[in-house]
Amino acid sequence: MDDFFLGCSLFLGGLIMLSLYRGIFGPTVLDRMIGVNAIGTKTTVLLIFIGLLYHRLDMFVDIALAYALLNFIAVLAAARYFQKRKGLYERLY
Amino acid sequence: MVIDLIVAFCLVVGLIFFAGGTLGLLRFPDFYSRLHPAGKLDTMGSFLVLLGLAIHQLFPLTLGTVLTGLKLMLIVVFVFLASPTATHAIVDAGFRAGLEPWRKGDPRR
Amino acid sequence: MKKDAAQQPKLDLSPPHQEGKRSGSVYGATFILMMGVWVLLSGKFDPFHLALGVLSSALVSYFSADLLFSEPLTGKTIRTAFGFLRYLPWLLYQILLSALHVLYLSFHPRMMELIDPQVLRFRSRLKSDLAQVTFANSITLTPGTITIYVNFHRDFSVHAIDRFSGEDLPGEMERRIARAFGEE
Amino acid sequence: MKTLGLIIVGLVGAGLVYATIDFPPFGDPKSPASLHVSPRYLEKTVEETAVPNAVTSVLGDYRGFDTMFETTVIFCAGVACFLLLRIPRRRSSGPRQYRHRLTGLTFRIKEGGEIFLPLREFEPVDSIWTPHDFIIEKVCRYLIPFIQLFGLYVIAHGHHSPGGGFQGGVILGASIILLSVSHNLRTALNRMGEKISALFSPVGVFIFAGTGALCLVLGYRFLDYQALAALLPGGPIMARSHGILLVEVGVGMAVMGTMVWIFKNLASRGRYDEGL
Repeated sequence: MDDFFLGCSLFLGGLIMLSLYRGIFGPTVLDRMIGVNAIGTKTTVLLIFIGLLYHRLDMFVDIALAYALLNFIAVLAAARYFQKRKGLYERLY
Repeated sequence: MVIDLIVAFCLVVGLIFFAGGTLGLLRFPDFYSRLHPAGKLDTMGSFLVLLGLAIHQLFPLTLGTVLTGLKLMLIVVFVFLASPTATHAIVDAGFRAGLEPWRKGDPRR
Repeated sequence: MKKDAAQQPKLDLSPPHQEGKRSGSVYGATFILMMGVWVLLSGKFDPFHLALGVLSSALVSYFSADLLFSEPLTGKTIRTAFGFLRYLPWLLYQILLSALHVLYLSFHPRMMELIDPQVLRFRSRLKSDLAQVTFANSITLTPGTITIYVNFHRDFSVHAIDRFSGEDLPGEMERRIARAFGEE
Repeated sequence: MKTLGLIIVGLVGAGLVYATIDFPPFGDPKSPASLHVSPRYLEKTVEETAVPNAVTSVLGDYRGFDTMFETTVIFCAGVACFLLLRIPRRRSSGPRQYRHRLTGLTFRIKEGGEIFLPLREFEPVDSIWTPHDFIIEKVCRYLIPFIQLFGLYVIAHGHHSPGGGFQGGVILGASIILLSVSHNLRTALNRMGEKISALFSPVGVFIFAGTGALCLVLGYRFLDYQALAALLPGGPIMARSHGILLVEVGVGMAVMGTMVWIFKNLASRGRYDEGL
């Protein structure tokens, strides 16, 4: 079963590399933010995989929880930073 | 080994969701449509993968493994609360920055 | 803020940060909830760690109980919690269905011809803030639709990826949330 | 002046790089640290301090001086940020806006102007309009208590799982920053004001140093927690374990206070009136 988990985590790592494309080359800043958020979600799961492979799951669960939390706060703060102008809202209402 | 089959099924389906999310993130034409696969398919994928892992580590059944499984479910609950909020914050920022939504027939951005 | 000063003899001049009415039930409920989460997180049941848990829960409920419950607890709060729990399985099922739809879209070779993004607008009839937040987050959690903005008049703007994803909004989901929050 | 600074920085940097050449290679099993110190810490940790996590016991007990001065460095960073950025409130700092809370009318006060009506009926309004988003606001309200509980858990369980004062303090500080990001700066200031956040960091350092000094008073060396056995139950070994916990609480307080302090100074450009 451990080999299967190793394969899964390698696959997940590959997906993170692919998401990094959007994080680096995304045409706008907000595209980069989507890429970073997607990487954060995948990293949370990857940390659990690492914990299973090292047989220290009880430790890595805490790390994953803290990582998910700080990722959420970082994305929220970064998104708030751009909310200064009115943008398209006049056209909506 | 019915349990192993269930775990493997959960993991494979979850990873397919993750792969779909990443592929959509790369392929979709604009900012708003990229958010659909990236934010939501990842949530579903992490739910399935973490559920599978929680079932896997439940054996041997002791108090410690039950608590670890519940903690994994706590991560899932957190992701289900936080992910739509983060998506909403990003889409709101995009709307305020004045990005036009892509319509059929436009060039991809 | 459509408050007419003449019609309100008693002016509410409490500072804006004290939104929550601090009552004993609020502190008690927060303390019990926090203690439960602590036991789940800690996993150690010796007296020393439990005492630390009591101390931490008391600190948190002193510092931010009014963030969790903004008004005193009544029977309605508990009924709402149970209604919300009944609503969750249906929501999970819906998320799974539409996740499969978006998965199909993102793997489809001619994806660009299938998607047709559009911004939908509708007015919700949900009254309380919490119900509206639940509705907005449920819409965002369902793949294919994202809540862009909810304004003061409860107008929702939703970005949908194609015609199929957005066709049954508000519909069934709003009805179920209204039932869960007792707003039938 | 700028060139002089550049030259000094360059010289110091070159000196540091030159000094690193003398280091043993990374991961060298024959380096002095791996030969003498590390095996002793790894073998004796459990029997000497009753802490299963060797990292915590090294940080809190064996290398207590290091950690104490790290905490002091964090405190100094907070003080430096404060001294550089904080602008003391002057009576007229540009035009201000107030909203009458009962009628909803907004007044604009010119520079140097005064408000003559009872001030508590008015609330200040940000001059840069930040949108009110009640979805983010509501969700964060429900998340913040749980985040704070998790931060306290990380501090309290540094002995058994990864964590300790630094990590838990960061999570606690992040919860206040989340409050400020999701509502506005004024809400966060009402909940944890400038004075409290500025008080937390020196008090944290004081708890750390005070624990050490208490050992000194009880007749042992500085930061030798065995001395606490006279005050706490459980013998000298458990006293070391409890001493580490006390010190971690101090570190957590210092890190939390300093994070919030620096954030508020940066977000409001030192004015403490509006911001992110």
